[in-house]
Amino acid sequence: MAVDFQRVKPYGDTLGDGAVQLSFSLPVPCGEEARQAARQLAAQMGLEEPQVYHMDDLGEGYTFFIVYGTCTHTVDFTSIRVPKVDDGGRMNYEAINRFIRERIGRKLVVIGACTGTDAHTVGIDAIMNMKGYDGEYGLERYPEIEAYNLGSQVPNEEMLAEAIERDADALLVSQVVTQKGVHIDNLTRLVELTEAEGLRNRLILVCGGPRINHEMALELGFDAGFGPGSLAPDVASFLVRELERRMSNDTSKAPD
Amino acid sequence: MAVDFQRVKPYGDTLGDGAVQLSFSLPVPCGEEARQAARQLAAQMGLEEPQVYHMDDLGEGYTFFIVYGTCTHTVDFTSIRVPKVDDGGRMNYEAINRFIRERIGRKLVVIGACTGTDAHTVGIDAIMNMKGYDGEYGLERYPEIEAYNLGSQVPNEEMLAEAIERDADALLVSQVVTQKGVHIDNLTRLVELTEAEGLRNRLILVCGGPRINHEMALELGFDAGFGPGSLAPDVASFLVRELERRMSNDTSKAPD
Amino acid sequence: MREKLRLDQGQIDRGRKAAARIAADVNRELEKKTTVAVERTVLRLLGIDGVDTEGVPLPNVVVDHLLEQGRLSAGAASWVVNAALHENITPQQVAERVAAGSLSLTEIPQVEWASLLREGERLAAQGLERIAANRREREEQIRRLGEGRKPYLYVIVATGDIYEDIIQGKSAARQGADIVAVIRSTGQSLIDYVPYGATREGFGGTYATQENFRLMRQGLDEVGEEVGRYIRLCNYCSGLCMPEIAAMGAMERLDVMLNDALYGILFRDINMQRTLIDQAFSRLINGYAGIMINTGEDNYLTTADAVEAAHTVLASQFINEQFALLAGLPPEQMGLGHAFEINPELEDGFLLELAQAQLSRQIFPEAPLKYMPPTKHMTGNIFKGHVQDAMFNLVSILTGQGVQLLGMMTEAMHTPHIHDRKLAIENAQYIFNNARHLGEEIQFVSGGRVEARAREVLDRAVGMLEEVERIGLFTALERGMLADVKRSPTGGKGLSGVLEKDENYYNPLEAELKRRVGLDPREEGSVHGRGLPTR
Amino acid sequence: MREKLRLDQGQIDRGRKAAARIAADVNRELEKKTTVAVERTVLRLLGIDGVDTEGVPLPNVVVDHLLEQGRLSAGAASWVVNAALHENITPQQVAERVAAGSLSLTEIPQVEWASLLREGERLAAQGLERIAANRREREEQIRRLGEGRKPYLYVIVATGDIYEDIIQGKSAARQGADIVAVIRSTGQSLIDYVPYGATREGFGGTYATQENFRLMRQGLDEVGEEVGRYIRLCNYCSGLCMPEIAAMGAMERLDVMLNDALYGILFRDINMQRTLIDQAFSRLINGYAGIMINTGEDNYLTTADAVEAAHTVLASQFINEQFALLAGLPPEQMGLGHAFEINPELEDGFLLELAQAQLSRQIFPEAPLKYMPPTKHMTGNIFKGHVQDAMFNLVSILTGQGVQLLGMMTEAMHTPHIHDRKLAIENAQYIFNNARHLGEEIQFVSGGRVEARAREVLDRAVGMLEEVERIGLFTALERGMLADVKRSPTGGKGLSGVLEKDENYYNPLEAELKRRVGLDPREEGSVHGRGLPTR
Ligand code: B12
Ligand code: B12
Ligand SMILES: Cc1ncc(COP(=O)(O)O)c(C=O)c1O
Ligand SMILES: Cc1ncc(COP(=O)(O)O)c(C=O)c1O
Repeated sequence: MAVDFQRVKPYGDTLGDGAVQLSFSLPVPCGEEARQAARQLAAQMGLEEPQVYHMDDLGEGYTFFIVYGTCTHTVDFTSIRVPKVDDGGRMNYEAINRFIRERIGRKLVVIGACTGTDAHTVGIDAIMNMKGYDGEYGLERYPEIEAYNLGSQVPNEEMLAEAIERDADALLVSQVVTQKGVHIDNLTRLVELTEAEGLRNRLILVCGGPRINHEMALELGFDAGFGPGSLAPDVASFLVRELERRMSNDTSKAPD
Repeated sequence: MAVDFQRVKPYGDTLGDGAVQLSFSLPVPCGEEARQAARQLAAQMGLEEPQVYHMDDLGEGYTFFIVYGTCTHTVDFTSIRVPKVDDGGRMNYEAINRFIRERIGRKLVVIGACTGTDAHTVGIDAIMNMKGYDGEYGLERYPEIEAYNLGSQVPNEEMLAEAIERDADALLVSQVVTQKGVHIDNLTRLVELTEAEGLRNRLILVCGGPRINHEMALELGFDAGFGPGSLAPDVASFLVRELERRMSNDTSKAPD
Repeated sequence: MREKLRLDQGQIDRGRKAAARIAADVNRELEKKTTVAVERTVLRLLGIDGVDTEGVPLPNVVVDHLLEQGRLSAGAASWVVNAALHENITPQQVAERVAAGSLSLTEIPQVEWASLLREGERLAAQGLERIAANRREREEQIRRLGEGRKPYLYVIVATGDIYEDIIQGKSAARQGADIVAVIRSTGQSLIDYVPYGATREGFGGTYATQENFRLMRQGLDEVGEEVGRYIRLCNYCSGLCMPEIAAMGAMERLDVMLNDALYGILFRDINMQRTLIDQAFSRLINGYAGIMINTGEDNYLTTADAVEAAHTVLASQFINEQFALLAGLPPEQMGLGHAFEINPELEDGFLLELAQAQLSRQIFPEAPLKYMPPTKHMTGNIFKGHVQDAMFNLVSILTGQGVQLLGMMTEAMHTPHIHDRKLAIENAQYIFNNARHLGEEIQFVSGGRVEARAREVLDRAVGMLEEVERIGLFTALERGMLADVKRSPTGGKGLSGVLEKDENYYNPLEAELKRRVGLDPREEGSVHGRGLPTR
Repeated sequence: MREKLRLDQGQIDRGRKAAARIAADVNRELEKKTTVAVERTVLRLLGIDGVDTEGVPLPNVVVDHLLEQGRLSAGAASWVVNAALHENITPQQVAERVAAGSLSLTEIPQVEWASLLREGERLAAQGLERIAANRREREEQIRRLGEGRKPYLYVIVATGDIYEDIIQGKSAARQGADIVAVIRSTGQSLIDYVPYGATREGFGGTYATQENFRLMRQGLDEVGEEVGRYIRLCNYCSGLCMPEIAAMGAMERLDVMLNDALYGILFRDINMQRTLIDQAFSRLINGYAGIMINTGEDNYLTTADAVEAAHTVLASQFINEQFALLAGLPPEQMGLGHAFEINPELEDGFLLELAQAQLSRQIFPEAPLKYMPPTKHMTGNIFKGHVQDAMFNLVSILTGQGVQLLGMMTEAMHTPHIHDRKLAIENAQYIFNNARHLGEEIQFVSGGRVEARAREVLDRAVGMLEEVERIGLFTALERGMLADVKRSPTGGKGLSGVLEKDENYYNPLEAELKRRVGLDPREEGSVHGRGLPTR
């Protein structure tokens, strides 16, 4: 019963059984034809012997299904590589402050906000607020960081204006509402704005939220992305390392 | 927002959004790579933007996932035809008994059992027992039906012997345990046995159970299959019509 | 049977008295002011609707026009009624001409004051008659069709597209929902006008517009007939347009409105004067329209911890009660809010939830309490979430709540999908039915954990209320005593929309509404006594 | 605090007394008989194991050999010990030679009776020493590692393949399970031998074999060390091989065994004499081994309605209690069963479930009651099912059950998948923790629905027991008084395996076990008095 990691399949109670549970609704009236439609859909998804274990009339010509089936697809687990935030090893509160004193030589200026129409501040507060979250102080508490939390529903333009005014090193953007991709639009616009202002290289752009991950952040043109469970030291470790890296690139350019 | 019934897709809150929920486990250790594996699997199933909303370590190198995604497959609902038991219109208790008196002219002999190692008698009892189920009398109550319920864990051979002994018209087989396809094997063997005994044409073979449906019963060589929620009149309506049909075929053959 | 917890009635009376003083003090202070939203509401009730060529709602056009000329403080009605009389046209036509630039309200000669008063009264009565008719229609439908039992099953729809919302709402009604709330698009609460027409492009919700109200009302009436149960419609009477939405809801026969005295201040950073003036007028309308309000105490627990901040919920309920009474809204329409938000990992957390729910029940015996589900501690684990929602449902049936805002297993991911609602309704129906009379069968051990917790929460709430009473609500808000957020009387959004009334300020709607709900405007000084509901 | 329901102690005493008489009468009647399974068990405890070239277990080979010759009624031990002494070989070697056909037990000259007794006693003591050592080892591990709190979280594994079962069982332990039960393959209960060796091909469960027991025990010991909690192992001591499985379980340190006095008769159509004799011997072993038994009252409710048949559950608990006492099994090892099987659509069904659970709790205060989850009314709707399971968990923590057989949301579809168990454990952990002391905080209203229901069930159970006492258990079974199924004393499977004992019947294990558990065989006549546990 050794697992073949090149051909990994879902598991219920027997290796390779492919057991998968599905639920969804279809815009078709409840009945045997609806059940068959659900089975066909599951079959197209690559499930063998799809069983509709539950079917319920939602009214208005809609039907809900709970389906189990046997997945035929496999995944090559050995080839998976996940991009991770390069924080050069997560440091703690003291180490980060020491790093800034010793390797940056001045205070870091960080501006955070929940942008657009988003008013979910709990996430950005968790990273920034003095009192912190889950046992970790927020950035406002760090003696070597000047942290400004602009709060909720901050327009991208205002955030950028604030960044210019305070000569910020980094912007921390929180996006929680993701319906109809509103966070993608909003984050993309911030990158475009910074580029238009010629500030993209001067600013470290970081985003976070329950549906954000690092890979996606990179794709959107950010320098890093943080998902659920992130804490201030994760973010700060990345920031200081990234800033040091950029500073050393600058000095190497200086002689030219 | 008219539904295109030739291209039906799952529905969450916007027509065509394809919203589907999945859950499954993979035999890989919990972590970001596992999350990625789950996403890849969902992608292979035709889900766009698969989101792993929950991931849990099951220990022993196994991980559980709850995933949502956007299904890209569609089903042509207009082309679905589901085979249904041809009971010529379901009759009620009185009508069935009258039908037998008037069109069959003798009592029907029916033998039921839960076969193989299966001991789940509640289903077959629901169809056969005097007191009935869900407000419908069972076959034992029908004056024009001689019904014998052999109970649980009856070997196929024993059931067949009983059928010969009583010159039965129909066998009603219940199969509830389906693990490792044990019901398929068991039902198939009964058909083979009746064929070997040259009795296939003399007997109406009916099966039932929570995982049985008519289509599958036909595939296995039965005359009908009944799933969850079936009641005695459903079965009896089918039996008497089928018997009448066979009788008239016989008489039409008689002249030769 | 209701008095499952032995509480100190003296403490309850103290809390109520403190809240009554807090509310009365605020009202006295703000009585002299009006807001652009109130004025726009008056115009809507006088019959003004529609948008100009740029899409700006006519009530805004007219009010902005008066504001520009510094003449709004006399009350928009005085100018519009004057113009209507003078030109012999309807208020709607007045607004259209203002929009077209063909009429300047302040330049029209003033008609006789007495005839202006008479016309204002007539127009107000006409506007209010539509609302009264809706109220009668609601009562008639409920008599004819019947309604769900309490706790009402309350679900939200939030597709962003009113036409999808209608499908989802009707489907929900068929599944068993008693109240359907259309959630607003993110950000609407901070725009200083109400969008116009049917809309299909909201985020996390659908714009509240009068046409959307009408469409949804129509859909729910249809399905109500079919399922043989009156289906209530709910929206958000909150934000910078609070009283306008009240008026629109009253005109389209909404049945329930989210409406909180402090929510906008604390959670949307709307200026406190603006919110408090707007809430008073909006509640006057809601009260008259027979609309149940739902207050937003649950919001305290989305940022603060539900165990530590439990008393703030109770304190806010007391305050909301008193502001409602001052606005003439009766206890039977007070859907005071609270929420099941204690961390599910807490040992005996369920006991604390029970204590809180029972406490609210006993302190506000006539209010149809609105109980909010777990949200903060819902995760991507939909299975566990479904069980959290079941426990929430159990507390509700055990303690006799009025309105059950159903929890959704997908709370941590998206606004509800069509089947999420089905499963949530099924969950509540199962628990409510299966444990229907459990509340009558159990008593809490005297001196036990549940009782001790209830007393503790009550004591802390009373302490807080008395402190706020001492320093006044404005100062309390400045010091961050509520929800840990500090707000200044002159900060926040919408302050520019607050105006001192002229001494000849004219608002025929307010006067007529107060008369009709039995709030004699001249008696308002004596609220302290009346603040305490007779029991 | 436990006495949440006021019950009539007189009625409880009457029920217990009737059950004591029922059990004693049966025992007196069956004392003179033995069964092939008992004899095979004796051989196993004397050290005989393994299979012949055809795969037939050696205990079966030897017993069949004696049966053929009509000499089993003297007790298998007398022949085997005689042969061992005479040939100077071990019982195992005796069996091997019988299997090879090189030894015919009845043809060997008889050794002196006194030395046979001595050798029998020695071998019995040796066999029992292994069991005693296991019991000490269990106690030692629990002392060292600790164990879960009650209600224990009990889950099943049932893959059909012992190696998959081990993975699933270890995973379950890591998730939080306290007891792992390996479900047997369908049909095993009706085969008259115990399969041999590790098996990988069961349906709906995995064959119970001694090697499978050993492998699983090893797996759970490993994971128990890692998670720092002793993990109990459970199997089925039921069916035609009931006492053999008890012996095998005792030898492999199982901790819990499904074991019911009447289950085989009613639900597997096993001959009543056969089952009742087998159960007595199996309980003697379980009692001595420190194994908790779990009775099968839940089965009454899989065919009958849980509301109507509630009293049959209680009646059976009383009977199981008395048969257990007669076999020397102490109350702390009596996992008397009951189940949460009321139709979830029933209004106030939850109140009835509560009444029943609390009733069992108060009547059997020392028993670690085993509470079974909803099964019959579980459907393909896994979400609703998960909530039904939550309500079941709530009743358990409210009423202080001992062993919680966790409900699975997939009950209506398959034996549990690896994550079904995880979700079930999570469900129970949440409810147990979140409502931990709720039971201490509530009292049932006197004269209310819950109390009335409990009294009704008790009265009906007592009525039924007194009726059975009057006519005798055999006649009651013949008349279908239990579970609505009629069984005749000479019908059913396995009757041919029941034998009258010779007057010189010899069973050194029974004698030694009785001595060790403090049941003096000669005193057995006086059970009526002892049937009532001292409280
Ligand atoms: C609390 C809450 C609210 C509160 C917010 C209060 C406040 N001051 O924040 C209130 C009640 C106001 C609210 C309102 C609404 N909400 Co809301 N809300 C929630 C809720 C219950 C919890 C969110 C939360 O606080 N999580 C806890 C924090 C700590 O987690 P987090 O945000 O993920 O943050 C962590 C990481 O993601 C990361 N992180 C987050 N941001 C950042 C930023 C950076 C730079 C970094 C490095 C890291 C980082 O670090 C944090 C700590 O680990 C969720 C449901 C849920 N259970 O998740 C819905 C939810 C987010 N809300 C939702 C919606 C739709 C709304 C509304 C739009 C509904 C409406 N139309 O009225 C409104 C409008 C608000 C608005 N304009 O945005 C939806 C979003 C759906 C979607 N995916 O688009 C959810 C999922 C609920 C639902 N099922 O509908 N909400
Ligand atoms: C009750 C029950 C039992 C009882 C059975 C008592 C009895 N006398 O029947 C007991 C406790 C004995 C039992 C034991 C076992 N059970 Co069982 N049991 C169930 C349970 C809870 C309900 C089944 C039931 O009674 N349904 C009600 C009836 C009315 O429905 P029905 O059978 O579908 O019948 C209807 C239709 O299907 C149709 N129908 C059925 N048969 C026929 C026949 C004909 C001819 C026609 C026309 C129609 C028809 O009409 C009926 C009325 O509408 C299910 C779980 C569940 N909730 O479904 C598990 C379940 C069926 N059991 C299961 C298992 C594995 C077992 C065991 C094998 C476990 C074990 N290893 O010990 C044992 C062994 C039993 C054996 N040898 O077969 C599994 C089967 C898994 C699978 N798919 O293979 C289930 C699904 C539970 C689970 N999740 O593990 N079980
Ligand atoms: C009283 C009240 N109003 C309004 C809202 C809705 O939020 P928004 O202000 O974004 O419309 C809520 C949300 O819970 C609320 O409680
Ligand atoms: C006491 C008892 N024994 C055994 C079983 C298992 O059934 P089987 O007899 O098929 O092994 C059960 C099932 O619930 C039971 O309760």
